Amino acid sequence: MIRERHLNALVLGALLALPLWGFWAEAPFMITLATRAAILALAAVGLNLALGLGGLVSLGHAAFFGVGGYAAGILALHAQSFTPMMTWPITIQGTTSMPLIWLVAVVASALAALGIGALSLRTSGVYFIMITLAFGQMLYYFAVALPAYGGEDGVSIYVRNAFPGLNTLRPLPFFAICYVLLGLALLLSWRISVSPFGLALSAARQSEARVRTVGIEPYRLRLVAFVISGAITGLAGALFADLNRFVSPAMLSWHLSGEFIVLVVLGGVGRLLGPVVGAGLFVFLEHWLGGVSDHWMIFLGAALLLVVLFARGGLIGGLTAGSRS
Amino acid sequence: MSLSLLLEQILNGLQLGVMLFLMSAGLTLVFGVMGLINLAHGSLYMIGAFAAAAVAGATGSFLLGLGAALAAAAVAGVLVETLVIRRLYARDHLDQVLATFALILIFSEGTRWLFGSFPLYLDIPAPLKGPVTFPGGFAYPGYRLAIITIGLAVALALFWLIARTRVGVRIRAGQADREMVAALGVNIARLYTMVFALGAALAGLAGALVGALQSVQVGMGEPVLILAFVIIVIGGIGSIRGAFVASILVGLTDTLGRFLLPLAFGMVMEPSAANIVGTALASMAIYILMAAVLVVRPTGLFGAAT
Amino acid sequence: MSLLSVEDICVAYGPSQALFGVSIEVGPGEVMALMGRNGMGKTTTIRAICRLIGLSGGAVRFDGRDMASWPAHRVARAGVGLVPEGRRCFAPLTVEENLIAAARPGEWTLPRTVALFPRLGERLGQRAASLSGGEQQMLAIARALMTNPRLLILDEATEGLAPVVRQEIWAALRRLKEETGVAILVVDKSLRELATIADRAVVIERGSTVWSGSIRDLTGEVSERYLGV
Amino acid sequence: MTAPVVELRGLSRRFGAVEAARAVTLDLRPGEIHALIGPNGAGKSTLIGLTAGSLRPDAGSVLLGGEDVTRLDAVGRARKGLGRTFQVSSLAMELTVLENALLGAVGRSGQVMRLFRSALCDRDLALLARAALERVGLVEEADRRTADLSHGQRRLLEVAVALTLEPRAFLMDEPMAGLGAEGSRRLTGFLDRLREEAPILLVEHDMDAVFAIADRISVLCYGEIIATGTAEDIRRDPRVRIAYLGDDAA
Amino acid sequence: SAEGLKVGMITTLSGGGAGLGLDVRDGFLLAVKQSGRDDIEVVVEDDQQEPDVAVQLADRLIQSEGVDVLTGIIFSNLAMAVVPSAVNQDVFYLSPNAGPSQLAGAGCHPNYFNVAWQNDNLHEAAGAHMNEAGFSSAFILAPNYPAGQDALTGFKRFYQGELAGELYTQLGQTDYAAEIAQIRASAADSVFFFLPGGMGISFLKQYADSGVDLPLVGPGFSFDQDILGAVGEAALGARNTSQWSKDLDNDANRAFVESFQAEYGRLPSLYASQGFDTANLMISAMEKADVADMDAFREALREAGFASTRGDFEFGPNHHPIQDIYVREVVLEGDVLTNRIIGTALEDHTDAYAADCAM
Ligand SMILES: Nc1ncnc2c1ncn2[C@@H]1O[C@H](COP(=O)(O)OP(=O)(O)OP(=O)(O)O)[C@@H](O)[C@H]1O
Ligand SMILES: Nc1ncnc2c1ncn2[C@@H]1O[C@H](COP(=O)(O)OP(=O)(O)OP(=O)(O)O)[C@@H](O)[C@H]1O
Ligand SMILES: [Mg+2]
Ligand SMILES: [Mg+2]
Repeated sequence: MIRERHLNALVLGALLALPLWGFWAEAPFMITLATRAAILALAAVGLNLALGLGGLVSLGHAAFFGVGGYAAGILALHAQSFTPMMTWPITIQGTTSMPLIWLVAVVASALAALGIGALSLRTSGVYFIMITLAFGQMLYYFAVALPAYGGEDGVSIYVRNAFPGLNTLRPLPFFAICYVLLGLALLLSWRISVSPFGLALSAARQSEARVRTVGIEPYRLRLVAFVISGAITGLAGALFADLNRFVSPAMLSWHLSGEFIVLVVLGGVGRLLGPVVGAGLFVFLEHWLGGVSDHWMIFLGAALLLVVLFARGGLIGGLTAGSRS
Repeated sequence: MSLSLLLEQILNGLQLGVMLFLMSAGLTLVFGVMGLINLAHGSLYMIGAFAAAAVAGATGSFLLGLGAALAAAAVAGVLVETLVIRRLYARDHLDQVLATFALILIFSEGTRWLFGSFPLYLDIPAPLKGPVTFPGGFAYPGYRLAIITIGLAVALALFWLIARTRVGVRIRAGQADREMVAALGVNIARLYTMVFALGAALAGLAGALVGALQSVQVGMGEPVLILAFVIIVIGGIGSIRGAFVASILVGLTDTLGRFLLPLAFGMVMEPSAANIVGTALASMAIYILMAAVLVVRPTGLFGAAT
Repeated sequence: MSLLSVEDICVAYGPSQALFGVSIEVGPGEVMALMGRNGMGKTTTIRAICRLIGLSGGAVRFDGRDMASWPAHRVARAGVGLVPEGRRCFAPLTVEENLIAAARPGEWTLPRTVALFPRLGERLGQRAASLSGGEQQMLAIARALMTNPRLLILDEATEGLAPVVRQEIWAALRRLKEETGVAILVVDKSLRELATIADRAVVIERGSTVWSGSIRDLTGEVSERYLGV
Repeated sequence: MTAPVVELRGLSRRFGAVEAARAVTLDLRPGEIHALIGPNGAGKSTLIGLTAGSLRPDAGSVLLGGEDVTRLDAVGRARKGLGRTFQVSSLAMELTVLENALLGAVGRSGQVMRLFRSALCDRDLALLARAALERVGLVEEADRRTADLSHGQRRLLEVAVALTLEPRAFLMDEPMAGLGAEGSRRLTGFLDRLREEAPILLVEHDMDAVFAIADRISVLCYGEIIATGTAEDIRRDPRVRIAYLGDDAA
Repeated sequence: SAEGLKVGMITTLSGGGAGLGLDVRDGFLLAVKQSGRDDIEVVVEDDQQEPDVAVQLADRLIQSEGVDVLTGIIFSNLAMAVVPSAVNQDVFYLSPNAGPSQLAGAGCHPNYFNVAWQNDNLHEAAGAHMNEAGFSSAFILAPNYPAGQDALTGFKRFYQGELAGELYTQLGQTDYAAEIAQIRASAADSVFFFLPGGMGISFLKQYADSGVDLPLVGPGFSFDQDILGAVGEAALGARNTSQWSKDLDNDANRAFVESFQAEYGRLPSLYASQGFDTANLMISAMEKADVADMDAFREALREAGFASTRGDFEFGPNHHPIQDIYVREVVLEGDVLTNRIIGTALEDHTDAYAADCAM
């Protein structure tokens, strides 16, 4: 059995090695695939903060992913068509600068998480799952019916947004950006998990009354965690928009929310690198099985089923025989 | 808008509500009472519809189709429970979500593999075809009336089973503390398999009945699944009465939202735009309803406070 | 022949072993006290008897039959009634539903059980979750009686009960012993009260049986060494 | 006479038809152990809940150090210095024993919103937590998962978490329940000393312990205080004997 | 590659819309097979009806597989996600089904060819047919999403009568009792609806059972072979507009229908014919030019020198078809439901957006 720390290093190393190999072997699609895995992992790292640490099973995280994505899509659309986003009371122009877009995406999705979280966190357990689903669906249908930005058709960003000093149109630099952001998010989520805040959040998951009696308000803890979580997922959404050069309501669908949960559970709930392992495996299976058979989804289902039934604590749990940290 | 149209729409809303209850009845049992998150419930619904379509198509008898639907869904339920779900009762909800999500993939692709990618044909049985005219000239499709009747019967039977019988007491006790019920001598494993099978059979029944009104195709279970969850949560987990009231509420909200919101916006906007905005809002209506209910009552309308 | 015989059992929770050889014999109609300090393995022994946790060694026999491969419900149906540590009432169910959930026919019927605990009778329609701690404890005992066991196992069944009620319960157990001949395996912290009802006692220390014999022979030395009194 | 630390004035609370507290007035003075006894279902836990703020009274008020805290919830009152243990353990089962204790220290420090400092490496917090475990005799278990503790060990951890809060007053709901004879005796001795730090409102059915250490005893019956006095007074009170003590008074 | 041509087909092969993708694929592969050429390589991928999956696949096919031509997408929203960036990477995109208005107008591109129709076309034809058939009070409905909104706009562009009512339904809606009640209560003399896939099946079944018997008109999608099998006799007699029909009287079509049935054992659908035409267009261009010479190949495509199953076929200035659109009626042939042409709704019809195309 391997120690979780070694496994983590291995996983991060593999995620880095794959695209480098792709670059060397002139298989640019490998890089795209790794980028996709990194972005999905980033979204799931966000979810894992709420879900793993705080026990907040959100089935509406695609909403934040989508808000981030639409932030990127809308800003880029206006910048590329040279139309201002609004002219009154002040004129706001679009932009194609990634850092600026990220900022907007993070702020927008954090605000969305603040609003949704403030209401949803009044409930708990299965009710929480369902109310987050409800908010996600509301945003989904809102986007479908949003004629200004393509409705169901979505928004195309014809050219990937720019990052100072890098050619983002090439796959490798774009991957590097995503990889670094993923690393930063992992660092953040690790620091949070060992902080007093993380301890209290985790305790609140297990015994709410206990946390109250030591003078800590679980609602506030959870709201803060939910907002951070939503913001990270929103950032992933902005990157996803750039990866595909396209955003659409599909980014807000409950399917995707479910998929994020799958990524987290597959890797191991509450494990630092659970989301990365989950996303990596999922993208690999999707890519590889797709070539095996028309009915590849049966095999994907079977693979997922085997992991749940026989690897407790997800893949990381299975590989490290359940011993934490 | 005439009064009689409004009345008919209210009736449509009630009718949709009962139909929704019928569709969520199985899930009420499995999720509401046994406390198991079964995303594959929609697949059982689909299995029912496909079995009914296949058998009714081959034999020409809707009743045989209905029987096949019940049997196929129940068998699938027993398989799913004994092979997968049984290992997950003690785990938390997340593992259940993942496992049953995997089951959706398997069932959907499996069905497509067996039946192909095209929708199947399942028609309303001849005796129930066409509208029934009531005294006073009001006409309503006979098949829908039959569905309402069956839905009400299922509601009563479920309520009786869960609230009034010892089996119901045991099921609920098992949800509260499975190990303890076993330690007191109840064969909870077998009981749960049977309840799960019953839930699956109800899903299959709904699939077959509603399949005659809708498109029998792969993926037909998903919207039903979401709706059923919405309903159970609005009603309060564990409460059959809650699920029933919530079904009616959702049916009315949906129907009247679709009908009235475009009209309402039409008063302040140009009709085409009002239509678009009104319909968009109507599609959010039940989710807004659910969020509102949960914000005010975090455990649903009839749910026990925790 | 003894009704229950626990033969040198070993039990582990994952990697950590909790029992290293516990042996207990309970004859028909006998009252056996299981004693030991906190964390020594009393509850684990009981869980092993009821097949709520697997054995890694030894055997448990009931009526001479090896229960190793039985599921938990079969143990209960063979006549073992459990009052678990921490009550574990079915919280969302009413008191009455708690009582009838697993009831089996026999002399303990609803009226008779309620007569033993009148306070439950007043609260038949109330949800178990909202009962006071002591009321829940009564419910747990009553629930086990309703299964009409031949061997009643009580794990800290008087925890949190008012002294009068505790006395009532001990009195009830004494009557039970005298009138019905049901065997009892009991864990309780009050030596004084155990002594009035138990015939024999087993003391366990760090997962092993260290002493067993008639409760009258439980000398000051033994109880000081193993029980701290 | 010194001013009471905690004062309950006319607290009432009903659940449906059950009146769990009827205009209860009670105080807790510095340095004392005030025991609250009474039959099962008399309303003792309810009273603890009303005092700690996890239940809202229908009428009456709660004063802490002379200040009216009735409008604060459990969190606010804990911050003002009320430490509480539960009748049914409510620990974070997946955390280690030390982490549970740390939680109290974190709550006391008021620094929950610090996101970027490690809790385990914070010396002040860790010292506080370890000291509390030491005092209840659980240091050796510090790194075990709480779920792996036996019932009795968990009861002790409950007390330890309350200690790390360093409260102005303790509310303890049956801390001895589940402890063996030896454990109860040790805890009794410990509480005896603890009262120097902060007074204790003690709900307990273990009469040996109560009679040994309580300065005052109040008897609650059907939501009403039917007697208050010293151990001797209570032992002799015939109403208390019938309602609660039985032959234990002997 | 100097001699061969590599085609990437991204189409929907799983989920609810899989039937359409299968037909396009089978039609396309049939034409490739019949051409007898062994220098065409077709890579088929399943987009799961998810835009982001489709984009990924396009990236892979272009970057790793080095395809020359992309095709296959069924749904407009996926096409909008894939096409703009694909054609900018110097690949041809031949659309066998989706024809969103943006790509016909301002967003047109020299490398993009639509071999099916512009999205509005069949609805426009339905509007024209309603005038001709003498309906003057139509009730119209479609789902509330861009294609649905385009459908009603397209219909109204040609329809000259009054509207008895106009409704948008929800995407994926399965119960239409409320809409049917509104139709019943209105003073309509006919109903035009656009409800693709399962929505249409549900609507038709419920409409037939409701006792409302106003004549139904819809675009061909709502009455095509895949739908009719599931709807049954409820569809009998309904009229629909389509640029193709099984009974179109020309050699290419007769051969196509026969060979498709022989090859796959089922009747071809509209989508199959579109897939078949797309492949034949591509093959006809290959005969005139090498795909490595993009300008020459584009010119060859623009000539559309192939025998279309629809008879005459040519491209307008925006690379969208100029074609006849027929009116069909659902009939029973033996015990199989199918369509029969009863007239022509629009002749040499082009789309409304060509003027916006700056090509
Ligand atoms: N679920 C568990 N996982 C791991 N270890 C456990 C578990 N439950 C109990 N233990 C350990 O097993 C040992 C025996 O525990 P057990 O509960 O049997 O003790 P006990 O004698 O009943 O104590 P108490 O009087 O406190 O109830 C203890 O050291 C305890 O820490
Ligand atoms: N949430 C509630 N809903 C209804 N009744 C309740 C609720 N909580 C408590 N009660 C009732 O109020 C009464 C007082 O309960 P409480 O828990 O305060 O008793 P207690 O004195 O602590 O008893 P014990 O010594 O047995 O723990 C009991 O009869 C109980 O059934
Ligand atoms: Mg124990
Ligand atoms: Mg109490």
